[in-house]
Amino acid sequence: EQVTIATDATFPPFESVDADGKLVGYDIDLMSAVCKAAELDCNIIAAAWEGMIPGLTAGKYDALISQLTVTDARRKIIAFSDIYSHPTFRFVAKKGADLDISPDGLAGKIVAVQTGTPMDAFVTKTFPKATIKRYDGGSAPYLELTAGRADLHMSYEAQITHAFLNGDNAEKFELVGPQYTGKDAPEFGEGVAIAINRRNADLLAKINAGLAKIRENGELAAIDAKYFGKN
Amino acid sequence: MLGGYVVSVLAAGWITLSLAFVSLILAVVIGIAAALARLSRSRVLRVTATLYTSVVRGIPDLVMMLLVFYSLPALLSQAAQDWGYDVYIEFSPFGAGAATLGLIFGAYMAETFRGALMNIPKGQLEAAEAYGLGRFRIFWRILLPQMMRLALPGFTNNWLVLAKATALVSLLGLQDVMFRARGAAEATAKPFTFYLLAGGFYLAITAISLFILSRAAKRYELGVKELAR
Amino acid sequence: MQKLHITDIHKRFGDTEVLKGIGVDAAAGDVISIIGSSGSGKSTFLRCINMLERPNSGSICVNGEVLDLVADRRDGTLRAKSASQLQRIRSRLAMVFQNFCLWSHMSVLDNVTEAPVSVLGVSRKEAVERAKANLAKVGMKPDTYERYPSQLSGGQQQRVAIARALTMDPDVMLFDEPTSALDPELVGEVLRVMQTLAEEGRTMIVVTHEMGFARHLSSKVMFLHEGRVEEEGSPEAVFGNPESPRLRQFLAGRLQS
Amino acid sequence: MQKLHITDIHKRFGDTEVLKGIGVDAAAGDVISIIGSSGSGKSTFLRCINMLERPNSGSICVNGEVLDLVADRRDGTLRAKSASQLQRIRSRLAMVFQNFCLWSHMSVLDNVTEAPVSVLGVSRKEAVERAKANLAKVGMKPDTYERYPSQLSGGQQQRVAIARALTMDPDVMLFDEPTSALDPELVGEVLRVMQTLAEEGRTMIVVTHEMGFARHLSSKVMFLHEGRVEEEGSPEAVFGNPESPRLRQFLAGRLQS
Amino acid sequence: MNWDIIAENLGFYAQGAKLTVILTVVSLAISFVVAMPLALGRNSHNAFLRNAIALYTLVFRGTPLLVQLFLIYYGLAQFDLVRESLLWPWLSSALVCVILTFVLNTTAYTTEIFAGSLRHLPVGEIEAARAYGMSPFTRARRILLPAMLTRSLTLYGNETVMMLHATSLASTVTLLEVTGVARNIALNHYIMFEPYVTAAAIYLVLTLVLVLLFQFAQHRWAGYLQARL
Ligand SMILES: Nc1ncnc2c1ncn2[C@@H]1O[C@H](COP(=O)(O)OP(=O)(O)OP(=O)(O)O)[C@@H](O)[C@H]1O
Ligand SMILES: Nc1ncnc2c1ncn2[C@@H]1O[C@H](COP(=O)(O)OP(=O)(O)OP(=O)(O)O)[C@@H](O)[C@H]1O
Ligand SMILES: [Mg+2]
Ligand SMILES: [Mg+2]
Repeated sequence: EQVTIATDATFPPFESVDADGKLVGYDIDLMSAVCKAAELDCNIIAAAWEGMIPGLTAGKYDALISQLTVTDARRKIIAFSDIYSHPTFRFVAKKGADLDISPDGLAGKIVAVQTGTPMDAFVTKTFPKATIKRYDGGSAPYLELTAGRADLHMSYEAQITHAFLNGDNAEKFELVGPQYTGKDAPEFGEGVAIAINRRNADLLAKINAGLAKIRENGELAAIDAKYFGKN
Repeated sequence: MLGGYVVSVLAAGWITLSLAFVSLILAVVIGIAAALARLSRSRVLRVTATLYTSVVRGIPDLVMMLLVFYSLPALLSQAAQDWGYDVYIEFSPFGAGAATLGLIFGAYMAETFRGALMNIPKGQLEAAEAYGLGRFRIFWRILLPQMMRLALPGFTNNWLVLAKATALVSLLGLQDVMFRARGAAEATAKPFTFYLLAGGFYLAITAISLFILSRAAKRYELGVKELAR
Repeated sequence: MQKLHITDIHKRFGDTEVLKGIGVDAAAGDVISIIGSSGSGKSTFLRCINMLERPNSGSICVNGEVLDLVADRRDGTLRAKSASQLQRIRSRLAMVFQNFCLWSHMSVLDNVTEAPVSVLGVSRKEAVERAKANLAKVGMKPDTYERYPSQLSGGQQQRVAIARALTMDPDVMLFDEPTSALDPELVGEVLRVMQTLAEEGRTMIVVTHEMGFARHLSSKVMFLHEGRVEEEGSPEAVFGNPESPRLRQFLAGRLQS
Repeated sequence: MQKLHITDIHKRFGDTEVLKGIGVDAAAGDVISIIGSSGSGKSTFLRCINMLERPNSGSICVNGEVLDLVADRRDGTLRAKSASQLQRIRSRLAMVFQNFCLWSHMSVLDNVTEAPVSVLGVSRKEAVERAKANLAKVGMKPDTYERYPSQLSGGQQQRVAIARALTMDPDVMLFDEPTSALDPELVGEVLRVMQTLAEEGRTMIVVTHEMGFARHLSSKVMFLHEGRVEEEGSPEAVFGNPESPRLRQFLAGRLQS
Repeated sequence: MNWDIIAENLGFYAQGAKLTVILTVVSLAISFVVAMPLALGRNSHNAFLRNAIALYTLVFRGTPLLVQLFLIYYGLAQFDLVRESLLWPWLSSALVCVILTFVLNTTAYTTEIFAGSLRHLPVGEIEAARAYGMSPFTRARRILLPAMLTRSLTLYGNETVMMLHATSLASTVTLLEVTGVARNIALNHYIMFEPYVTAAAIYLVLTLVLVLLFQFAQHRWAGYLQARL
């Protein structure tokens, strides 16, 4: 029986479409490896972010992989596999803006984030004096940054470096502030994992087994190395 | 490399087009039926059709789409389970999308056709009635040709909006032009290129539609006196 | 045999009662002229006969068949119980409208052949033949057959409307001022056509302002005034010896030509 | 003084030439009747006078003012050079259309007061007064003033159209079969109104099928046949002693009333 | 069901509804005024004017509103020239960009609706206006526009409802109107049904208000078009 796995393919380098319309990225490689290891017949499809979690709970998809951070709120409605990576989160801002990353330091500054993400939850709670602007897409905040309508943007560090800090922008913008992880704030969750319908304990077990297997045989490390050059 | 993305965006064109066409046919059929019902003398038909056009136009298409695709199957499955059937109800994105769009735009079409029917000179219909033409015949031979002419501006508008509203179906996982364009925009960090490309695609559809419809208009303007310049 | 038996038609528009109980009886071959001043309800009466206007009360019987009427729940006007009966009866009553009401999207020939083909089931070929014969009867030249109504003069439109009615070959013909837009020469021609029809035994109800027609060709004349039949009778009686003062005034008003 | 001086109007619809060189001269107080069979071009000629139809050639002069015409680049028909001159000239020519052409979105009273207020700049109050007087002249009752044209009988619509033209108080009036939908009594009344207008020195061009009118009230009669003036002259000459065989045939066709 | 979450956020919905109403009313008011002269121009004898307006309506009816908004909001901001211009204080505001886009879009549709009705006015009535010597301006003001507007009521009603729904796109550039509020709740609380149904209810109420307004207008001004089949 085929397992349908949805991903929001607008988040390079984790998941995006290539020129042939094929899904590519860290999560895609990982998911394929897991499926192979667990001997699952997987069909990874691109879906819209808004429809993903409802689609999972409604049973349209069997699993989701999209750099989903594990939080208590999410655990209430969906099940998660074992955590497969611990991303770091950063701010990005104009070079030389000399920002003081503190609740008072960001007072009146405009912070752009993607709606409904851990970063959204984090800045909302931590920097109440900042003006927070929320966007649907992953790239809209960068456009705001270059247009000068926003002072800061927070996202996955890997995504910022991959999707934004290249070419021209690398000269004008830089990563600022500390590297946040789940240990610094509960909003960032415990790490990222694959989401699975809560009723499907069977699939959860299989995916966890697959994850364990690729962790053991070094495939996971190889994927990490391929995308982020670290072990 | 960009070329590949361009191809993949445009390749999704036929999904957009076929979805738009299927929805359009549904919408026209529903629209004509509802327009006739709204103008009929039967109170029940009139009230039902009025309710339909007001309520369906009242709910945003995005919301309608989400409800039909995500919530409705869940509710139906729940109901089925309550009744003791263990079935799982599932709509295909294409089917659900086309049905929803057809239903929504049927309501807009209904208003368009109603306006057109109201603008047909009353005597045209009376002459047909007086000669004992049957209802179907009256509709087919007298009302429809004249309605087509009068409804064309509104019909064109509705069709253009409908063609673009198909993009909503990407929420259900259908990969249409806008969905692919968005994916390509994010993957390449060249949003303007791909949004312009998508815009160009729809513009081409529009230009072709307008060309065809203006041809059709000529056909239905036959016999209409032209105002001297 | 009684071809048409209409009794006691009442019709209100809003608060104003336009018809206050009018009826008419016509046997085969009868030509009944309805005269009366503008706004007296002539067109409305004619339109009630084939239910284009819903009367508030009254009865309609065509060719011995009584049209089943029921009161509408909302406004109390009468409507046909059965759509198919109404259609059948209407197909036996051909009407020429005061403002012609040609179908503007159809050519002259299509206007004339439409109803015979689709209502009576006459073959297209035969309908065209009949249509051409009738168009010729009313003096329409073949080069106008493919024109649209908007490309015709007023009198030509009226003649096409008459041809359209003739081609239905109906039992009863309802004419609403069929010669208003015609020149005297054509009036004469059309009236001759109508005379032939009467001689063939066809029943006609004619609303007209042509006193010549009413006097010489009709078997009975009705004078309507403010929604009532003020006077009726043979043409000789009505024109020769009008009783009501209104009718006398009406007849006195016209110019001698 | 020459009120109207139209010469040599030619008009083609597609390939068919409908007017083949027609002109008319009218002095103040002239009443010119145009008669002719259906389709002979009477309406088209009238519509060319105020440029509703663009002639292919010809000249138009109203009240001594020559309308500047230029040939259109696309189809060669003549059009007015200056829109404002055309408007000025048109505001002096009031027209009653064969099919009335009332503005369907306006009440009877608005139909009549519209042009005086917006074209002549008459005050609303005065326009209403004039309108009511003219509506009364043509026998319209006050209870119809707030109705829409679609709620009027044919004759009532025609009378409103006449009142609309009268209220413009124009130099020249163009009537296209102004009494076609009226009963004999009203015809008499309307013709009396027109007679008064003529006596006041107003110029009228009247397309008519009422030979009575043409004979007794007009100062000149033109008989049109197939786009040409076949015969013209005083009513006595035209009716008493018709020269052309076509005219004789035309006059012989009508019934005596 | 999680209706308590909705209850907690009712204040946001109220603010969202206010913004939705403002966006709709402002866009419609401006476009109504602009579309009338454009509709006359669309049927003008001047070929240049006619084609220029046709091109404008083609482009703005032919491309998705989302793309138009994207290009105007993000696209313009990418040019230094724009950012340094005097207009930047205006163009940097999301509200101004959104209203500008909406006006450009709905004016295109409205122009076509009005122009269509204008083409279908009974020729005789326009001829009568000419014959009485009305200037083009008077003719437009007294005959063409009233007849055009009353005859377009059903079609224009459609367009206003579509505009109301289209305001939901404002949330893509951070303006939190009703749909934006619903989406925020949906994404933050992982529920779909409740927030969107609440949004739908608000839109339904707003739409019904529009529908009633148009029914009133129909009754009041378009009574002369007798609707009856
Ligand atoms: N738009 C048109 N296209 C083609 N032919 C036309 C058009 N309008 C009028 N005609 C033709 O021109 C001729 C003259 O028409 P016109 O309306 O002037 O006649 P008329 O003398 O007023 O007749 P009537 O007494 O019947 O009103 C007719 O044969 C008519 O068919
Ligand atoms: N829809 C309507 N609403 C209100 N009144 C109407 C309506 N239709 C007709 N009437 C009125 O009913 C009366 C009778 O109209 P009808 O058309 O029967 O007159 P008619 O005798 O045919 O007159 P004409 O000789 O002028 O054609 C008129 O006073 C008219 O104004
Ligand atoms: Mg009548
Ligand atoms: Mg004529």
